[in-house]
Amino acid sequence: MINLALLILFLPLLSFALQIFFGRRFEDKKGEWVSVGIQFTTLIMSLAMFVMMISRNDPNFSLEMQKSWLDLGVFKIDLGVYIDNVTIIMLNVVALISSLVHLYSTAYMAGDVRYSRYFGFLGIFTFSMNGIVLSNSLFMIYMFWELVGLSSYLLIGHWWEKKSAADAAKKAFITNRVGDIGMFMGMMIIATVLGTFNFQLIADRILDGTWASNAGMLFGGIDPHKLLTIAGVLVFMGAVGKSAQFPLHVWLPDAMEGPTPVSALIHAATMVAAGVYLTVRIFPFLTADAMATIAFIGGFTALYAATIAITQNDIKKVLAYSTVSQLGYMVMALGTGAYVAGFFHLVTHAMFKGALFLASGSVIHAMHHSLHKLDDHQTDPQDMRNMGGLKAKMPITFGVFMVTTAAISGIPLFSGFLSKDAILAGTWTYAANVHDGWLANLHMAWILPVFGFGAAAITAFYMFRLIFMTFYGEAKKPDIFKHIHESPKVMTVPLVILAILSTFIVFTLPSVNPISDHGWFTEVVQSPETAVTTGAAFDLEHFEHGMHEAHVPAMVTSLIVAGLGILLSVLVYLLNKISAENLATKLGALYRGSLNKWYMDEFYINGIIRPFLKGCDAVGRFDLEFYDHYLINGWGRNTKRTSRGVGFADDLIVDGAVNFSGIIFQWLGWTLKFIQTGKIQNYLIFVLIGAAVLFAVNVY
Amino acid sequence: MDHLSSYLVLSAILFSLGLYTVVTRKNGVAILMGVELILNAANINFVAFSKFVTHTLDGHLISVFIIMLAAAEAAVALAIVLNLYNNRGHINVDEANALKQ
Amino acid sequence: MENHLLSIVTFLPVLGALAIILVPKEKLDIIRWGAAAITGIQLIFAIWILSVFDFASGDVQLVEHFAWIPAFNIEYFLGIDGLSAPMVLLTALLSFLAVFSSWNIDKAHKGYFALFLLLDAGMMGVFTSLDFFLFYIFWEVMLLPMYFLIGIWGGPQREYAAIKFFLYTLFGSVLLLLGMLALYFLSEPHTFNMLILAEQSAQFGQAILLGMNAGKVIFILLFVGFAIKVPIFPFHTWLPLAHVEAPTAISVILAGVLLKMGTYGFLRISWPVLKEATLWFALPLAILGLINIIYGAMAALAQRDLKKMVAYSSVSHMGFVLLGMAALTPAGMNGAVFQMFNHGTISAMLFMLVGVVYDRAHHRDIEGFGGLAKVVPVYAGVTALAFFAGLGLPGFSGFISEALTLIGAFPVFTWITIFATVGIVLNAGYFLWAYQRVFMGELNSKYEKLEDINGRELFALIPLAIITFFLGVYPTPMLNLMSTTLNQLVEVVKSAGMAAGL
Amino acid sequence: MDLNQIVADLGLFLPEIILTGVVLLVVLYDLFQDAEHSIRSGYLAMGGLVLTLLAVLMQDTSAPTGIFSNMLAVDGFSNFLKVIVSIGAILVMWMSFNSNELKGRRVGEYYVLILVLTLGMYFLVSATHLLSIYISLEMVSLMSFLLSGYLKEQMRSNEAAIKYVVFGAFSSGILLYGFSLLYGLTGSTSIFEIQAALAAGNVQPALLLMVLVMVLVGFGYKIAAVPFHFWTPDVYEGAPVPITAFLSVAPKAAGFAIIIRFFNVVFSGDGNPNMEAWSALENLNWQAVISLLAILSMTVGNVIAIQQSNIKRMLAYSSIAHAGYMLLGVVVADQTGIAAILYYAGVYMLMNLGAFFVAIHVKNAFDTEEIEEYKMLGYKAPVLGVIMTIFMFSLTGLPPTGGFIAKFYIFRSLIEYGDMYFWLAIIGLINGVISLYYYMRVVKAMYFGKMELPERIHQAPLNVTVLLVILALPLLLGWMIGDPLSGYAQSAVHFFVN
Repeated sequence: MINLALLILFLPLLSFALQIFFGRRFEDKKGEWVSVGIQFTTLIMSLAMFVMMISRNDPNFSLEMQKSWLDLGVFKIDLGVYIDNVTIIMLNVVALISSLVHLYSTAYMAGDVRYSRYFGFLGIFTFSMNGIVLSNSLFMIYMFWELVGLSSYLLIGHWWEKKSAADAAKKAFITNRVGDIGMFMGMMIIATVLGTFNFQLIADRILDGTWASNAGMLFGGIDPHKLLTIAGVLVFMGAVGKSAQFPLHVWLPDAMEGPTPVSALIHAATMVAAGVYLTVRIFPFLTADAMATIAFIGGFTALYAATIAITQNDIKKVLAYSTVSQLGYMVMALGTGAYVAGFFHLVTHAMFKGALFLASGSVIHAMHHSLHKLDDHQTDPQDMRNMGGLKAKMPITFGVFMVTTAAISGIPLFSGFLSKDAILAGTWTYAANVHDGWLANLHMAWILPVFGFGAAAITAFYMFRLIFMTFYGEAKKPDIFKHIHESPKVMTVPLVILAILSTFIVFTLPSVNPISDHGWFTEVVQSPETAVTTGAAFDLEHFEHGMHEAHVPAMVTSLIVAGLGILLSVLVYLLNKISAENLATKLGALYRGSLNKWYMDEFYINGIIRPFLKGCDAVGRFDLEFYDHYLINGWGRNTKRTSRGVGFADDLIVDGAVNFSGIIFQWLGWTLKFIQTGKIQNYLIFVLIGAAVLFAVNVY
Repeated sequence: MDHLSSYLVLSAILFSLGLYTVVTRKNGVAILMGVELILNAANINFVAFSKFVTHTLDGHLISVFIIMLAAAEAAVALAIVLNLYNNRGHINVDEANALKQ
Repeated sequence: MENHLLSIVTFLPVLGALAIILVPKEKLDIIRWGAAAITGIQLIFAIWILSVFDFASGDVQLVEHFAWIPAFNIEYFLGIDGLSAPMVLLTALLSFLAVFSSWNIDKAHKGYFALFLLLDAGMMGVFTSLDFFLFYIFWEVMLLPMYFLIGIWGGPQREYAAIKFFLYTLFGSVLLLLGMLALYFLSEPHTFNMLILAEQSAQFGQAILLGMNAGKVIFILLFVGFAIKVPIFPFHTWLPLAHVEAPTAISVILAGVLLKMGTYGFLRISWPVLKEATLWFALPLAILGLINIIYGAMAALAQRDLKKMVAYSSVSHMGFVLLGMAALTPAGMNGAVFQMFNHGTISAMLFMLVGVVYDRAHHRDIEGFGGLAKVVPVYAGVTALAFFAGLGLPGFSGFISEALTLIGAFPVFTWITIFATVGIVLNAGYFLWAYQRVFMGELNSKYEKLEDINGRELFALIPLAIITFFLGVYPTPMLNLMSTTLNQLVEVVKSAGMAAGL
Repeated sequence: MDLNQIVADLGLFLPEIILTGVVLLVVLYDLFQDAEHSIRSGYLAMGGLVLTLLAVLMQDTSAPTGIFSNMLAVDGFSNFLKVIVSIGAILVMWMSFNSNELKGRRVGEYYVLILVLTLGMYFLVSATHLLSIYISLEMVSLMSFLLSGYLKEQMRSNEAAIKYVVFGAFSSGILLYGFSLLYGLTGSTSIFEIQAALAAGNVQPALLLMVLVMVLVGFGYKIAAVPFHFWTPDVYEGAPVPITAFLSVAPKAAGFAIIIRFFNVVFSGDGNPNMEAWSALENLNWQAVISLLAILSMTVGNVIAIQQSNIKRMLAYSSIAHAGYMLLGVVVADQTGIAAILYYAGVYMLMNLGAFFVAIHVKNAFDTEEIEEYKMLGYKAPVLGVIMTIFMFSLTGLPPTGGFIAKFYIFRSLIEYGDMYFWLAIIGLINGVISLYYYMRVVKAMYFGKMELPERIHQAPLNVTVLLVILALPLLLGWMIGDPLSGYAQSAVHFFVN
């Protein structure tokens, strides 16, 4: 099984190497199918692992293999593979989406300038993503973490001729790095205290008291529990960056500058979920405070991003904010201790959001072709205000859109309903039962369900808004509409597959109850034992019991809020009973805030980046123009100025190199030159004075 | 006048006069005369010390040599001053400042 | 022959320089290929040295030791250990590759290559000598060719840059000399032998110099000497200028090898010989390391000149070395030396790449390009690789060494390390920003006909890229090479501190 | 003191006798030469000097002795300096053969003067008696006056001579006055007896200090230490270049010799400079005075040298700074310090004469003394350029040249005393850095700047090249191969003590 996992890990790297070194030569000769083939091979392998897992049906299954990578004697880092059921499911998700995106891209990207390279980059992405999934230690996960960052950079910037794309790529990388340094700090704390990066060992050593006894060596004897909170939150910072949680979410919407299949693969289904996956991995050693922080950030992000999604007109931007929002859900779930629910939502979201993006790609593809036919390079093919009525022309795409929108909105019979419901139940339970962590201490735990249900309502609203604007109503640009066609099979087949995978039954088998998430998934994935023995938020049994109790009220409430959202959407965008414009003017500031993403980008640019760059400029200038120039060379220049007046040795100083010797020497030299009058008798007097001074100095 | 101190005072006066002459006179020959004064001040010292302190002839001996060397020095110096006169038409040392920077 | 490997590897370039002087200046190819051959042979010898080097031993090996100027107990003492072995390899490697970056030197070739080889010998000597006096001689000898190489073959402000470099370093050198002499006279019997000096470390801490603890005074003297080479803020202002004005190959050597000599000096002399003072000054050094990291990165962000940006990035990267060294933990120490090696290879690549575009476009203004990836895809690819290596992406060696220094420094200088991690973000910032402005966006129509990187340039770059990548994936060989020695070093310094009650 | 003793002493006086003979021979020979061929007298003088040098080298100094009633000492120390000044004189004669300034003159007497000057220095380095010191000092001075004014019809040379005379006479007058006081204070004229008297005490420190300062005026002028240096730039500029070179090297070395001998004997605690544990006179801290002099000399010399644009003047001023470095060795005044000075003197002779020689040749070939106009010399005359570069590096004190080793020895002797002279060493070394600046200007002019490759490469005449190589090669290699000069200097720190 380890070997299988290693094959899954490294095959995409092979694809990358082949495409980078030989891809160009085979661009016209179906070279891309090598990559597609490799990807599907890994999918088959993953499925094999999946089948084994199902047949084993052991929630505690785990396998670990590690090799020494870096050994300094007293300090060492091992790299290794850790496989449990979560890993296997995640591998399947990655392999599946990646394969489908590969397939889809053969049509979507056809004729692109850097076609082979695109597939190469998909390869290195898949490799790095698998690396994250298989990592058994924080250090290794960090390495692959950065590598997915790299692939994300490369793919977002695929069309780097556009400044916006290049900007977005850079922004994504750097924003992620901000999160990463937090993660790195957390790692350093853990490594310092425990001497290991390995997930299992960390948990073990926290459990056996090593943490408590060693923690005092940092920050001058800090409380071990507090340090663990800090470490946990810091590592989670990495997830904040990668999973686009507030306040580091700003890169994800911009990342939509990349090709749409990339958005589906990286910025919806897999990479952005890596943050959630990381949180899953560190879940056992999160303290109550850390979890409260995580839950709060997740919940806030869920609601916050949803409010922005309402007003976006770019089809991909809506989906991007929706992704941020859904990731917030997952994070919030993990923070509330609803481990299974969080991971479950990750998987279901990967399916329906992948499908949504690919479907939107299908729409954009069609728009693009139509515009191409019209020779129109002005109109934005992604703007929903240019669409409308596409239902008739693109039935398959529309169908997929409907299914997946239902899933994301939490409508029964679809997968999203199950997972979202579980999360909401989790927040409900948390609010009701929590007795530690700062949210509880501040009596603010109730805010999490508010976030959750609020976001659920808004999600339903904007997703249907998207559907209505795109597929219903009149075609807003008839001449464009005329040339719209359904996308080719290689594109629609993946769509349909993913739509199917967005139904409830896929996850509940062998049970077929559409409103309960019991099934194979809950069989194989179970919440791990926490390593934090003191001050845990609540005990596990208690929590599961609470979940069970909260299940029904949460479900009902969520159905109601989703229904309200849909209803409003229908009224505004389908039936036009309420004018969107009127609503916008009435809401005024709120509307503008949402449209402008609550001015977060502006805040970053004007509040942080610009001042910082100015600071850098100041440093750069200080260094060369002030420090070096004045303090080190300046003496010389001053002398130059004075000496112009005096009118001597000008050429010498203009010569440039004097500026080191300093004004004192210059001045001294000048004075001494003055003494050297050429008159012998002056000299003699100076000698006498000199002798007298020598005498005087030594007498006293 | 048979105290050592009288000789020393005399020599000190001579020395000072010599210094003064050397420093103030512009005429090359006069400056050389100032030098002679300094040398003779030393001579007086040597002879006086010889007579009053050591009671040997060492000092006398030295002063004889000094007189001799002073003559040699004067010869050289005058030759050079003469040369200066040949070149410039005067022996004003003060104006010899072509080498000023 | 094995007994004299170090002498051979050190003095081979001197012979080469003499040989090149004898070649008639019209025979350009003989001169170039001769230089390449000599440095190539030197590289082979360096590899040979590593092949006979015993990785398991932390002691000095391949020793050549005999009296030289007996009156002052000056010895001809060469030897390498895990600290110097990587540097020997680095020097030989970069010297060899830099010859190929020197191909388009356009005047006085003979002088150039002769001086270049002398420089090579000087650098090699610094890393192989174990007698302080000998070390100092090589340290200074290397200055002279550098002065000419910058001053004659450099950019428009070359003369200023050369004299500034020279004065700066000479100023440091004289303090170094003072420190060296003070050590000599405090040792008993008087010696320049670094190993014996290290053994007598305790007595330097007790002696008094200038009314202060002699160890500390000497430490400061040596510090200034070494710090100027590193360069450590505030002694760094020669660096941007010298780098910018120097011809490509010399920038490569400057960044790749010369800067390492400063930190090497610390680890070779200050650390083992002045153990107590080292512990005493560890915190200020770490702070300076932090300043280097942040200040260098911020200055790099502000630059419009590509080469200046890379130069400041060196300031930033060397800050990590300093931080790791100051921490005196195995991870920090190994990370620091590994970073020295990695910065050598990576910054060499960066400077070579800057040289490539400068040769074609005749300017280095970051804003003056745009969209170059379209016309020079291979160059853009290699540059991307080098930039990502520079910003510390996992998979490249720089990541490991930076991570190690930070991890090593963290337990000791927690807050400093926390601030230092900000440097990681800033590094990404200036590299990516520069990359975007140069290679991405609309193609600047001026450069539609820009030639892509050629075979010779690639030949110099690819070995470096491979090494960077290889060590990024599998750092063990290099770490094995140095860890025994460095762990010992940490051990002795720490235990000396323990003994002194620090 | 009987005649037998005098005759016996004559054996140890052989080099001086030979030199005197050479002087007479050259004078006579020159009578029979016409102006055109007077250069032959020069060849003869040089030959004689080589002979004298051999005699000096063959002299056995293992047992230091005083000759002529201890008027003069024959010991390793004086022997070493005799070798230095002789070699200096020989080299300067060689330079003079190539000098354009002297072309077309009657030069027989020029060489004679150099010979007599050398003889004077022979005496000076071995003088151990107030009288012999004064006489030899005057001998050196008088010859220097004449030589610096040798270009009679040239205003500058003339002016140099007159200033030199006035300054010299003035200084030696003060010296003499100091001597007379010393004689009065101690009642004796032999430096050994003076020491004994001083060590016995009873001398007022202030008075002694005054004597010291007066003596320093006389000696300081000889070595051109600040503030007794004022004559230097004018004389160095006005004198013929070979003489400038000579004055900046040989009389300076001889001046140091007498300072060392005089101070180390007269003002020492036990009067024996050969002892390891040497100590200064208790109630007179003359080392502080010398330190001050050293600091002033180094700094002022460097600072003014920076301003110079004429290479001769630059070298002249820098020679003041070099005197400062050597004075640092006097401050230490122990065996290593003196050995360091001797070594420095030797190395300085090579490099300074070399630099002057290049300057002379450049003046001959390219008619310039301005540093700026050395432009592209490195390409126009590659050999000359490389050699000049070596000299400049050596003068700066950069490895791998002898100049570095010389400075190294000096500073080494300072730092040996730990705290005592550490600041002095720092000041000295910083001054070394400053000197880099002006020496490098020459190198910069020769190599840097816009390169226009010359059509024709200038080739210096063979004898010039040979001489330059003879000067440069030991600088570059000498110290690497066992450093014979260092051994010689150390063995030479061996004084005659009565």
